[in-house]
Amino acid sequence: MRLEDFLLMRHEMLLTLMVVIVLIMEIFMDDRHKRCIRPWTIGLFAAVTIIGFLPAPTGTLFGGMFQTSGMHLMMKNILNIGALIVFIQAAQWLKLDSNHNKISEFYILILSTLIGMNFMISSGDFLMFYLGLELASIPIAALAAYDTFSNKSSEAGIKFIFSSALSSGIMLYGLSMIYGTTGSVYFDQVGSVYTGTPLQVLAFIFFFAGMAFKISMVPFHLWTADVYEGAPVNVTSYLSVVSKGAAVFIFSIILVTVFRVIAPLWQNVIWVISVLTMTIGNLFAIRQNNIKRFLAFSSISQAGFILLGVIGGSTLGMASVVYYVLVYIFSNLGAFGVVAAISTATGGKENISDYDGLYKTNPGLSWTLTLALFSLAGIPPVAGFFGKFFLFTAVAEQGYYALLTIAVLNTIVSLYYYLLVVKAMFINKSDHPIAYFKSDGFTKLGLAICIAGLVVIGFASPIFEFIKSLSFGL
Amino acid sequence: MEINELMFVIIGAVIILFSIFTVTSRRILRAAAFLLFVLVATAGLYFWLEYQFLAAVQITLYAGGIVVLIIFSILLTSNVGEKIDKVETKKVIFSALAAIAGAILCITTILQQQFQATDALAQEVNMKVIGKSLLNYGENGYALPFEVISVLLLAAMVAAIVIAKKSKTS
Amino acid sequence: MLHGIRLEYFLILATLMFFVGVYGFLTRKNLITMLMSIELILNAVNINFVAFNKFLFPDKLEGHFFALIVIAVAAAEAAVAIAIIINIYRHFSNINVENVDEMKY
Amino acid sequence: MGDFNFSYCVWIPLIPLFSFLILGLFGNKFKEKLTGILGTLALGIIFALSLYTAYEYFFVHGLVNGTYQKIIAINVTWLQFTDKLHINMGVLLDPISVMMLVVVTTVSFMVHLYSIGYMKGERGVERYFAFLSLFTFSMLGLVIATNIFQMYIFWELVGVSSYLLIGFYYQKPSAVAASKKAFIVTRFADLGFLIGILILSFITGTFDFITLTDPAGEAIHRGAEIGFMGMSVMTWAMLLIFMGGAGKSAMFPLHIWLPDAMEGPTPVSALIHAATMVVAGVYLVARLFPIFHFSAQPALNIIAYVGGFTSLFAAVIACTQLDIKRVLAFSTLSQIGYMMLALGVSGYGSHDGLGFMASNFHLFTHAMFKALLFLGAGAIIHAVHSNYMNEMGGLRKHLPITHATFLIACLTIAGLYPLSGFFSKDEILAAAFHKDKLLFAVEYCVAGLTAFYMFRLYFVVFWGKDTQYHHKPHEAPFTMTIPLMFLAIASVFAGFIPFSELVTSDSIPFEGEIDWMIAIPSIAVGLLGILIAMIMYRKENNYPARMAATLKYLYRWSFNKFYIDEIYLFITKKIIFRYIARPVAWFDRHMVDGTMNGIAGMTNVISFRIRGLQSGQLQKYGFVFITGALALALVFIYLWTK
Amino acid sequence: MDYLTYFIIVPLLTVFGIVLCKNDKQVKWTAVIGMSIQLILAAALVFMYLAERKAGNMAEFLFYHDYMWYPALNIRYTIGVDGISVAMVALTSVIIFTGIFASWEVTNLHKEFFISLILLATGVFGFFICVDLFTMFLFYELAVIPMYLLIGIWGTGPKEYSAMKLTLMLMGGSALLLVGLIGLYFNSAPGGGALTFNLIEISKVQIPMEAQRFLFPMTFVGFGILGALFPLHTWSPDGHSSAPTAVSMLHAGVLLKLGRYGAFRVAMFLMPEAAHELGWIFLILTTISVVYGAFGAIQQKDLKYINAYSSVSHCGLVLFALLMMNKTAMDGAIMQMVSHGIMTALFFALIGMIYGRTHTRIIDEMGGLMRVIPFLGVAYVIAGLASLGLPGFSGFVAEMTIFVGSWQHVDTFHRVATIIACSSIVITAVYILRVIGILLLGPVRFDWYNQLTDARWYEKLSVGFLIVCIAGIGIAPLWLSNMIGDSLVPVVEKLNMISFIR
Repeated sequence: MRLEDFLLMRHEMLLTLMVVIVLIMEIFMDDRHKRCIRPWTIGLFAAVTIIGFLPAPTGTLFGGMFQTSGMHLMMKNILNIGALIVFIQAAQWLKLDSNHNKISEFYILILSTLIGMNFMISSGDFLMFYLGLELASIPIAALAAYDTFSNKSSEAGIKFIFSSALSSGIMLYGLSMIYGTTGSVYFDQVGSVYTGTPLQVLAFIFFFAGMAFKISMVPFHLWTADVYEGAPVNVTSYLSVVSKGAAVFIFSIILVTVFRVIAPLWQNVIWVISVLTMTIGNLFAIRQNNIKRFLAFSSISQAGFILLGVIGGSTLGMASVVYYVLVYIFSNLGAFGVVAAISTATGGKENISDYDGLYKTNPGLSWTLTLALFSLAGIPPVAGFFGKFFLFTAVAEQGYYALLTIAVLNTIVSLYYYLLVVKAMFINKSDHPIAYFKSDGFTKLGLAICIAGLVVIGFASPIFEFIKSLSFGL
Repeated sequence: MEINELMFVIIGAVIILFSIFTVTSRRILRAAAFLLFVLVATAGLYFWLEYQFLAAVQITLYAGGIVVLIIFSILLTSNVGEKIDKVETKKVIFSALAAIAGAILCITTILQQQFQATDALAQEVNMKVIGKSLLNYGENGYALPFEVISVLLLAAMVAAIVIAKKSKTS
Repeated sequence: MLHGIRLEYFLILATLMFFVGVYGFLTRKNLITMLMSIELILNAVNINFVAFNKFLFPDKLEGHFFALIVIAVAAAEAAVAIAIIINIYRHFSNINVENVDEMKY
Repeated sequence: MGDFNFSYCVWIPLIPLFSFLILGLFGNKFKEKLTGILGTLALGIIFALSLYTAYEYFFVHGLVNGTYQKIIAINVTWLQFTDKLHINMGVLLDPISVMMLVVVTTVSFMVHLYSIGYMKGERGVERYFAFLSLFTFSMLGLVIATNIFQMYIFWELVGVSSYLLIGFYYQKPSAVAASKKAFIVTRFADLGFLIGILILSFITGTFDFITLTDPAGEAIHRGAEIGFMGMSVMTWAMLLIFMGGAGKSAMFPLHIWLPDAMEGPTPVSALIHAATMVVAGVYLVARLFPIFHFSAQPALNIIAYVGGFTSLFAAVIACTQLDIKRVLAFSTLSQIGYMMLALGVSGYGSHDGLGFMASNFHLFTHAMFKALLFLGAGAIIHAVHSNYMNEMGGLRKHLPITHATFLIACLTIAGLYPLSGFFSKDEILAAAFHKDKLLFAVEYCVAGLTAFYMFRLYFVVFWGKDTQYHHKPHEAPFTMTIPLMFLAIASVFAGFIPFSELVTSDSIPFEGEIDWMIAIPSIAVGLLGILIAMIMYRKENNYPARMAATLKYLYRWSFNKFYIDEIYLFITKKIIFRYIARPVAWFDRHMVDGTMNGIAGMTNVISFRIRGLQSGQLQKYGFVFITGALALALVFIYLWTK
Repeated sequence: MDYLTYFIIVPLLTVFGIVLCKNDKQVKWTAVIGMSIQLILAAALVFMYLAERKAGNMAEFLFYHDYMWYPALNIRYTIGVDGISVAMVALTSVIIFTGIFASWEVTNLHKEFFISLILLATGVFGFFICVDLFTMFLFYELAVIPMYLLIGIWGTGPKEYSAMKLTLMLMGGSALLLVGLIGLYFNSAPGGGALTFNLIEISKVQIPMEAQRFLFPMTFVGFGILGALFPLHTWSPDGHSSAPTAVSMLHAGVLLKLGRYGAFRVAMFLMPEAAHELGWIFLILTTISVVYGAFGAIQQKDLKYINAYSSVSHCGLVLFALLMMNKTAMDGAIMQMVSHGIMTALFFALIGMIYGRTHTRIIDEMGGLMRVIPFLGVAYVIAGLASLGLPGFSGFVAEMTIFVGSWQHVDTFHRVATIIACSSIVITAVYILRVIGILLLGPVRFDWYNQLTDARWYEKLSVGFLIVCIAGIGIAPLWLSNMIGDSLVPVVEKLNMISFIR
């Protein structure tokens, strides 16, 4: 193993380096200057993100434990972008007095989960996968409980860590059976001997349940709403896009590489789960008043839509999944960015009814949120439309027209509740609308990036083309 | 019945019994103690399988580390003598049903499986092999997980501290 | 050395332990006891890994190391969980899981 | 047709159209007098043009080889449906259309002239003249139509101008209701017309009148063999087309709009509801007569009976009405019934086609004397400010010219020799006599009744009691009396026009003659009617009351127009509105929309019901998690196996 | 830059201009200028199109341009127009142009109003010029969404409910449509080869019958909802009645047509076999629509409801005629689209103006308006007469073409349907005259009506322009009929080829 080989692990190395840098800053800076950590970290991380896009060699390391390809790099870059936006959006929140002594911890925790996700995506065996997965989950529990003054926040933390532990327990049980029936934990070796005996199916289902937990598929989704609601907004946004995105990536990779043989089985499983996820997510979202909880259920139903791309397992499907996650990052972060800005500015107003008449006082934020929600609903000309369209194309490609029909009908329900928020902002009248406030530069920058992304990604076909060219499939 | 088999039966029985005690005992400290027994018995099982290193880790980390942590936190958060409230019957029944059904499902499925053992020679497991494996970055080397888990532990540490530390302002 | 003890016995043992853990997770009211149940679950999985490794694939040490890692992760997880439990205790003055339901529906 | 170019005829309808546009768009900027003069001037021009055309056609260029040619003066494609079917806009000149041109322009010109005086001081005179011009345009377009679709187009336009004119006093609710009724009833009839056109055009593959009505052509014979419910398809088509004609011509049972239409200004009634538009139905049947004759004989019989019944029915009602315009309206119905009957009993070619000729003849004479009657009635109303006979009496002293012309008209309609009505009616009776004795008998009765009710009117209004008026009635201005006199002259002398040498079913002239065997009794019957009327109404007495008492039920039914209006009202208000429209509206709100709202509501309910799933209890989440995973495993290991 | 793209660029630039505007006046005039340019472009397009055709260019689509967009899925930005789309584009530009004037008096949030309105128009224009199903769909959805805000913010009455209902039902339609379009895409190359969204390409292949049986209802109903197909029309009365004037105009005038156009262009053109096989179901539904809408209108009291139901009826006639599947009927259908578009826009404009004066739309609460606001009164009568199919106005031409065309079917089923549909002309007369009678005629209802002012210049402009259009088509229909008819030839040929085989 030569030194250059470490270039393959560029993302992970850089992130680790950043963790170290932030740790050093934390240790050696005196309290009064700690707020400077924010711009520095954001700047550094922006640099890391940009470096991530530079061309890089691909290959495997550590005897196949670590593998990287153009697609892996793309996924990691997408996650980096998401995390970068989260960082930018969180800057204002971190400035609050209640967070003044835990600024760098926020960055360290997020960066370490990001490392975990990167390793998870790049993993070539179940051991690394498991390790990455845990690295990506455990700190998030702490992040969810970050707001130590809030009951809800600690409740979110405990719910997350326990659900996560249970799910990883079940998944491990499945993994052990996979190991026992195939004699290996390496993806390629497992894939080559996997036949689909009952025990292997059981193992797969248990593994699936673990992943389903991360992606919050019904019926493994119940933690989602509570955690999203309780956690600080910026953590929720991170959780809902980056964490979920990473899980989706590795999930689709494993499905088409390891479980290639039992594709008909998992396609059926996903069929059922996807329908459940979309429908239940939507049904719950209709009734929510807390906007974070609302977005949580919306993200559950979005997960159902993402599964539409996974189910085909085709090149197109995988490309559309990756593309959709990219779009989803911008849409969801746009929405959460506005929620975060308002929550931070008003000291925690997070109910949809608080948004009544928002357009009169804060038109900019209202438009941003509207665009983001339209993107989630799949309305042109924002990127979400393209994302959904490709997902639907992918599912139709495999001939799942019934599923497609259910999915499109679900989009109507989802449109309904997205419009409820739009209605609150534009149409409802309120005696005490949220007063006009000025956001700081970071928040504006974060939202601007999201809007730009939403508008550009859909029309700029090269993005999708590039992803498609990297894509993999059954 | 050979002594080995007897050992297995005993260890197995201990594990199952004390597991059940762990999850049913109404005194929380006792439950912790029962858990300790289970973990130690598991270590015994590893010894029995001649994985001494693992057994040692099990005892030090699990029994020594986690259980101690748990006991500390029990002491922090509960009255030692306090009994936990009884669980509603409905919950017990449903949970038990789920667990039993799950166990039956898994066991029947396991028993259907024809496990294929490898023909390759068994590898001796000693400290040297383990050490080499941990530092090996080729196939069947575990250098990478070894490194990553350090990040994990660091992160967990930071996480635990950030949550548990008393805020200066409060 | 394995004599009459078959792999299946280990697996059944682990499965039983696993579901005992699950049962505990579902019924125990105290958060810490729930955590213990999770440890049981993880332990059961470890037994699986180790037994497979020993019985079926003794030429490599994948199961062995997997178990090792799981133990480490379990420790980390327990640490964070306990930190949060303590935090919960600060807020709710008890650690009964049934009280932790401020957010629902 | 010679080398004469008739294409200037296109200006005959176009001039009134321009007049309409000018008056309609800018009329409110003109002085009131100017608008009337402008409208009348336009009509004067086309009146002259029409007369010129009639002269050129009938006496110079029309007759070639003993047959009147059908001349297409101009023809442009207006709308293409299929390769074969296209609507053209054009001018067709043949005997009946030229005759109609003369009728329409004459009456219209007179009415315009008359209106200058009649409408003086009314609000919206410019609108009035605009509408009159519009009507004239439409009617002329209808008359000169080269194809059935063009006819239909102008048919509709005529209907709408009638609507506008009836509703001229739009602030009067009764006028609004009447106009609406007129439009809807005729529209309903036009539905039949339209479907008839569809069938006809589909069978024959053409709209063109010349192709359609050529007895030697193949179009006319197509569809005769295809049967539908006992009659040939062609018969059905023609019946439906006749339905349109019946609507416009107010044949029973579609007549109910005409009496109400008297709500419009009186000159309008004279123009539209007496002389021109209402005979459009007759004209339509006459226009398609060869088809009726050769391919749809049953339809022709029906026409005859409808016409006969209507004439009797209307005459009976006319005997009891009090509103003078309504009397005239029912009289119109009765006379048009005559014309229809004549067509119905007519054969084809020379003497067989006597009915055809008679019908057109009567159309012509009727236009003159009925217009005269209406205008006279207008003059009376103008003087008295009332429509009701019982508020009038002894007017002969106050309105000498009106009285004289009115008397002439009455005598004409009663069919006394040598007035024009005699000639045309006599031909009709003769035609009926040869074809159907029953109808002949009916027409004799009608002739008597006609004389009776007309003279009832005459005597009550001009003789009768000496009524005291608020304002002393005085004779109308000369713009009104000139038309009266002109039309009176026309009524007197029109009978001497040798119609059989001009307008015939096969366009070949023949020698007409008067069958005195039929004519003399008819004059006698007429005289009898006059006599009875004179006895009863010349002086105030109690005969009418006794008469009414004797014919108790007949009188009451007749007075109430046989309750036809009430039946219609019942059908529309009770059945269509209550049992169709309202349920439809209800169904739409509650069933169709209810389903949509129900789906939405259902979603919300389900959403509410399943909220328990998200209980906030960590262990319940765990339970769902475990059972979910187990259920999936169970299903996909053991239940789903493929 | 090709000519057709200007139809998208001009509105977008207008929107951009409006964003930069400082006050209401600037906003309005920017909108006017933008839409005037659009109108001129459309007029020029008509002439250019006719000139091209005259010059013998017989290509199915003229001004055809094709740009690759997403090579991976063979999604293209393909634009082109035939006579039908030219007619639709012209219609749209007329209505949006007059719509701007009709909304001269919008009271709050001018900027947003005009932005949404013009965005809506952009969607419609885009839809009509696109040949690629994907971009078509994109524009279609783009046209639907601003509607929510337009009705929700500037509407009247139960606007939130109506807006939501309308949006959801229309998006429901577009959801089904999406399934249909994607299905078409995957069946666009049954013999192998590149899949495509291009209409023309797809029309050249025969889509397998099993696929058609599924996809035809999907696309047809999908578009049908937007076209207010019974029983999925209920968004329309509520939506129209709540919408602000210009939106009602645009919606009834253009968006309904969008659905019909799509049903024709996509569903029937691409899947003729299924159209033949399943047409009867929809024929029954549309026949019901025609009569049902008319009957529904009789009982309504709200002017906009009357007009909405009347739209259901008239637009039902469009689909009805399309399903007759012969050239004449289809020709009539397209003309009916144009005609009804202008007519109903006129209606809604007038209703808006009357409402602006009397502050009620319930006919029973008004009366005698002809006397006090004669211009609007006369215009309303003209609109009414046009609507009931008076010759000289466009409605007559269209309806007659439809009826003549429909009658060309020999079998009893089609004939009976035609007769039933014909009967709507009577019912239409009933409700139109009823409204005119109650609303305009009769004595002046209230004294304060005498203070009402008649139409202002912008209202006159808007109304007058529409009336000229209606009358123009009504008096000289041949050029329009020919323009449409030529473009129908390939469609009809495709449809008839099938029936010949059968």
